[in-house]
Amino acid sequence: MATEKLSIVKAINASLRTALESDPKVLVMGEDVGKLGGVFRVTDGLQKDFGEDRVIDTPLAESGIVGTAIGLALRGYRPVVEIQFDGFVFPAYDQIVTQLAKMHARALGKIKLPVVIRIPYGGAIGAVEHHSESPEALFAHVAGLKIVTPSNASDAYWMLQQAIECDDPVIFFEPKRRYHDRSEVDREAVPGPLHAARTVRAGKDLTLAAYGPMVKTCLEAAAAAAEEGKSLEVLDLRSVSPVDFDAIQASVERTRRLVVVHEAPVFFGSGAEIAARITERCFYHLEAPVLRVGGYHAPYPPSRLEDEYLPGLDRVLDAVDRALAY
Amino acid sequence: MATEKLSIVKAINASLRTALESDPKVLVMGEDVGKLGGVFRVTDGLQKDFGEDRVIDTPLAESGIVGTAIGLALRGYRPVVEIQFDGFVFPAYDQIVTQLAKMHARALGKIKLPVVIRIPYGGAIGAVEHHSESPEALFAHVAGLKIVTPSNASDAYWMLQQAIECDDPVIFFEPKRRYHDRSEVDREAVPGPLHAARTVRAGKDLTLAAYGPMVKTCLEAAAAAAEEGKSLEVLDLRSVSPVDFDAIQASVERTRRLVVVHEAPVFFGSGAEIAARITERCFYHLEAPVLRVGGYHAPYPPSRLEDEYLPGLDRVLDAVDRALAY
Amino acid sequence: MTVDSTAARKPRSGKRAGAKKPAAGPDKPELVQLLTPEGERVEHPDYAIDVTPEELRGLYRDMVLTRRFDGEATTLQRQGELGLWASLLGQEAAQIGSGRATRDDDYVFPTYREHGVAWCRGVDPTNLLGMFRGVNHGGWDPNENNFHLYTIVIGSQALHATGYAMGVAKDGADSAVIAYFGDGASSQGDVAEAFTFAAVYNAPVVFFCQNNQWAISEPTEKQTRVPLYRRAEGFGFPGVRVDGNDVLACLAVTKAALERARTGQGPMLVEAFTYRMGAHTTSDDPTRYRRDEERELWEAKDPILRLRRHLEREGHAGEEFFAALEAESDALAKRVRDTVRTMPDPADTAIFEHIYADGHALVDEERAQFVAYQAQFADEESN
Amino acid sequence: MTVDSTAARKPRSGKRAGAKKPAAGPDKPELVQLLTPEGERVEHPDYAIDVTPEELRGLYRDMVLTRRFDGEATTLQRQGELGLWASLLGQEAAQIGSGRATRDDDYVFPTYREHGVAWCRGVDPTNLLGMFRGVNHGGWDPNENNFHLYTIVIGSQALHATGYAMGVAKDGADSAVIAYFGDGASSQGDVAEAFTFAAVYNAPVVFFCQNNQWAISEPTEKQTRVPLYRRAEGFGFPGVRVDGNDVLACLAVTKAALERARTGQGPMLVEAFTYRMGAHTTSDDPTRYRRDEERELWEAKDPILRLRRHLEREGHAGEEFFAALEAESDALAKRVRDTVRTMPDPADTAIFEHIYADGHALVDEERAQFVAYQAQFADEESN
Ligand SMILES: Cc1ncc(C[n+]2csc(CCOP(=O)(O)OP(=O)(O)O)c2C)c(N)n1
Ligand SMILES: Cc1ncc(C[n+]2csc(CCOP(=O)(O)OP(=O)(O)O)c2C)c(N)n1
Ligand SMILES: [Mg+2]
Ligand SMILES: [Mg+2]
Repeated sequence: MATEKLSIVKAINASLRTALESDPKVLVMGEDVGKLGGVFRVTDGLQKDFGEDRVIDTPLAESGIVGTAIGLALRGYRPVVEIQFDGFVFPAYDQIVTQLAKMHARALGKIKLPVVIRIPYGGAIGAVEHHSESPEALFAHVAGLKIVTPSNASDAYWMLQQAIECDDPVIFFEPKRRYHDRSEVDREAVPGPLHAARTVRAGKDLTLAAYGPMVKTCLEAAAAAAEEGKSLEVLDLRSVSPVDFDAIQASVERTRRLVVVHEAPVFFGSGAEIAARITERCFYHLEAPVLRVGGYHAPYPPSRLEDEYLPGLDRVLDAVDRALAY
Repeated sequence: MATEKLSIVKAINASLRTALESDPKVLVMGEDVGKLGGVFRVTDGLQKDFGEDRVIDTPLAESGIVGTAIGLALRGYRPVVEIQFDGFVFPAYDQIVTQLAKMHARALGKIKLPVVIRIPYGGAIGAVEHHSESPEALFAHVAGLKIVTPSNASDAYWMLQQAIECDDPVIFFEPKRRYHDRSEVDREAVPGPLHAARTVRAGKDLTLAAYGPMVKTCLEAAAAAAEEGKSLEVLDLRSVSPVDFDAIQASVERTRRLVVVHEAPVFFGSGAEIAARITERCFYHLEAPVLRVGGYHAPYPPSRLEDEYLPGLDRVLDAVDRALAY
Repeated sequence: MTVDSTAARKPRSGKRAGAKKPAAGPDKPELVQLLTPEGERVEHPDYAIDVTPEELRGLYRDMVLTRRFDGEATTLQRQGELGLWASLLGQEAAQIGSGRATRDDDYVFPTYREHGVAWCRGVDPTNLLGMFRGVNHGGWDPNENNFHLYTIVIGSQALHATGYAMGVAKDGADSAVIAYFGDGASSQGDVAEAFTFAAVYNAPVVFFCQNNQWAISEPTEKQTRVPLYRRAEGFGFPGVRVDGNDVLACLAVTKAALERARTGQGPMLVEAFTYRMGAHTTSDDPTRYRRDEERELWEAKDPILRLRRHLEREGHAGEEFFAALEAESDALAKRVRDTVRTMPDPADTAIFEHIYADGHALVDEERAQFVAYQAQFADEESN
Repeated sequence: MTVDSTAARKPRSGKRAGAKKPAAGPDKPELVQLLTPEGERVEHPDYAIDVTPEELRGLYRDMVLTRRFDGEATTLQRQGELGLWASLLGQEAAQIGSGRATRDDDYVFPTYREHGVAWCRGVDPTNLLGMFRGVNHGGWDPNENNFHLYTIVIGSQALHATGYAMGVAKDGADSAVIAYFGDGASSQGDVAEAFTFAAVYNAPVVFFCQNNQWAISEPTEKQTRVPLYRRAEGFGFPGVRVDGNDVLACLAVTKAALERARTGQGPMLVEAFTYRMGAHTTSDDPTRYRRDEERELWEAKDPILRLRRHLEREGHAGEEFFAALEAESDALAKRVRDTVRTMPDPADTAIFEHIYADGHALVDEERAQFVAYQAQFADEESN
């Protein structure tokens, strides 16, 4: 029986296990990924089964983790690196944007950098500072990186398989607030393309485009809107670099309205790029400007304020109403 | 006589000198800023006149430079930090986005971080890798930072004065390809607001919005377009965080068309934010989608290709034509 | 040091070789100790210290109250009043000893676990709880007690401390600065850069590393293969290892290090060899990665017990003292409980406060939108 | 090490104290030397080496050809054929000695100045010029000669080398890895993190630091107050200082270090004490920050001259050899000139090549737009 109901955590764990089993060059490395199984237990049991040589507890130094992962990739390994929390990726930022992203081009294609960087991201878990951020835009601007983020267990399993198989560096953002959401995973399915968006709810009045943790929020918003007689289409973008603009365009050409939703701050966020490009592609189709719902231009707030800070169902519906009012 | 014709390099040098003279808490620090006067001679002569205690050659470690500048700011100093080239700011990225940007908020306003980070940025100087990048979007997404960039010597002088006086961290991007462009600087003028855009050429058919090195390019494009009978308005945005959206909106409400130009890659660049927000603000005014001209989603290329990579007059005019064709 | 060409071939596997502890012998670190686990006072040639019975009782009181506060916070987390707590259990001596070594005009840069140091600096312990409750990211004015905000990103504060110390030197002041960090943090590039800057500028900063043997689930062997205090020498300043469960030794060594800094002799690294008796934080489950036996070994070296034995042995404190302290602890615990439970949530517009000192147009715009948006619901609710 | 409480008070100002060089004495570093500046062969107890006259001539030839190539590149830059050149003048012995110590299956991670090492690895020198001419960012296949691309961002490659070495160890191979960096780079956090990873995983990597006394305009005192080779010890592996202008010593020490790595004894730091005789790069003007006298002192220690003296003194090479080498140099210089001058510019669509190994929709879209846009002009031009 290939289909199983799994949480995202368990799906990622299973995906790592599959990768470690099927390719001896795959390594898992990061802080506390060994005996502890990671602070979210994503790597639970892997070191026990694959040994300390393949599931590696690293020194506490993110630049070192990514920098040595690059070296390991140059030696023919396929490291899957864990950054413990979103806010701790920045010490590795230089290695990621200056080395990892650019080395393949620097070598005119003669070397490949199949490194996956897993980052649990986003808020709503009641955490202290630095544990709830959504930094995807800070990587999407940089050529040479691919950025994906699953919204459910099946995608978590398959997209990670594909990311590990990919010969390019992939940043794999995991929606930590959804880690324990369970859904069916068919481990014998043939997955679609890694960077394709997916219509997770069809509709005709307006398109909601989201990814990662916000897909569920948008589905809830669409359900609530349906009760008011509004038919919203929900796209799970799945990939932030590249963005599947064709899919968004196709949807917007039908619905004529688009709201983009993400947790990250709106200013210079993914929504800006999507709004700009879709407006260019669908100028005569759009009945309303592309609206964006996301975080404010503020540090992620203390957790007692995160409900106000994060885009929730109401703020999504507010934007939907504003878009429909045009 | 208060007015003098200065290059941007000399204007920044004069501005630093003024700041060092008028406030004993101002420090200049960075790699090679002392005897050498910086690789662009921006700090020429300052160490000689103000001593090694105020114009500080630092160890070769950008995170250390920004991190100790933060500590100095906490002690009451106002450090003006030089990052030698755009591509070398990333080792300091963590200290900038995680500490410098957020510490004032973290302390609920009880401490201030008046740190200026000067970064020569942009291409067209025939340099090797990492010496020609435009990373402003990677900072603009982060709350707590202010980002400005002058396009001429007078702004270079005055905006740096204002940045140093500002109690917030300011990233001061210097258009290195324009370093030796000379223009009048009135050192007794009363400068306008630091974050206000400026209309540098009035026009009525379309607005070109640019900043830093691209202002000159846009002015040249506007002059060329004028010969073809097209009247282009050119805005020097001057500030990337905040962006003076009011000024852009006011212009676009008149011209009804907007092209945003920057050297940085288009994807997730400043143009995306400006296009998204101006489209929202001016939805019924716009006759054409906001078009963007900028770098490609590619590492900055080897210098023999930079003319093809960088937005030049022709690419700006191509976008103008496309916008006017709507 | 030269290559020892007679050394035997060692196994190549990184795993085996890297995991091995360096052999004892000439490398075996000397541990500065002034009080044995049994509470016996011993002397150290380099770190003489004279402490009055009253001071000893003060140190004891500090440790007891800190432990009680810490335990109360753990309880409050379990009760859902705090989102998280990072306990200092076991590290009281390292923190109180070093904290009491500082002068008012010194400046302290802590991690997220320095509750005992905060206590010494005069920060009201309830102020520490805001960030763990989620009402703020740092609830005190750093300049009020020269105690910087807790820094969560590992290692960053070492550079802030160094920069601050550079400023102290520029001012010609004779204060010193102390930067706290853990054994795990020693691997971060920022800490190494702090060492370099401190050395090059001869900054009056003491690096105080609490080696509590663990960085979450990783033992110190995952960070270094030689004792951490030795890291300093290659940067050009001295390092010393002190018994981190010996409050007197921590006091004496930190005092000497601060005095050294104060008198222009530059930075110093103090490694306090101690143990994290509890979980990394309340989110952590140490049974997954370490054995009880280890904890038991360290229990025998308990910092509070050891000073109590000394006080009793020397007749410096009797029943009355301990009973009064117990009552004081209870009162502190009650105050902490009461304060936390009634700690108000911030206004939702606090999201937009203090992002910039001098304002930012976008923040103003978003605040206005937010207020208008929230007002809709208020309207609806009042309808 | 403990605090020396008898030490005299030193001035507080960071400036004065920091600028002072550490006193000689017990700290004075030992310098491994096998060939004096006068060309006399001396022995070192730890680094015995047997080199045949032929090998000696080979080393001499390597250094001469490297210097000639380097000089030619500087000239080509002056003539506008290159945008920039980073000369290795003065560092030939450090590079040839260490480069010749490597085995084919070893892997090298250079900075931007390792032209001599590239030479030893068999990289065609003209391939090095592409990035300085601006036709590419790295013009060779790193795996062809196990010689990685030049890394410009200071210090990054130390981590790549360490990771690569971790992989070598995992493979159970007995190769070693060598990472080059400069005195300035020693301050970067990445280099310290590389030391930590290398030590913890016992990775077979040699850190080869060419201390050429300057990081652009900053003397080594701005990076450290003790000799750099000592940095290693606090990370748990040995460091050694070698006369970087003595090709034999560099060869012997690097060989020993690589052998050590190969046999599972872990990393080692080699500090090659040398001098950057020229400008930092062709963009630099060293007269602004250093005195001619210093250069003159080092001229007397010239690495090539010293080996020539030795060859002559021992009768290992005569007029004929030197004349043939001169001719070979001329031929190399000519080939370099010719190759550079005819080096084709890349196609403009190269902007879009090799950004991703597995493609990226946006790159495809932008390439198509670019091609269509460029075609307009072609159309116009052909009209
Ligand atoms: C840059 C960074 N990476 C990861 C983390 C997550 N994290 C929090 S505490 C910790 C371990 C710290 O160990 P140590 O420095 O020994 O301090 P201790 O917690 O033992 O006091 C880690 C990995 C972090 N806070 N910052
Ligand atoms: C991260 C970074 N910061 C700054 C620079 C600019 N830069 C190039 S070379 C150099 C000095 C390097 O000195 P050193 O490490 O001693 O090597 P050397 O050039 O002397 O061989 C500097 C500051 C850089 N390339 N990378
Ligand atoms: Mg610890
Ligand atoms: Mg150097």
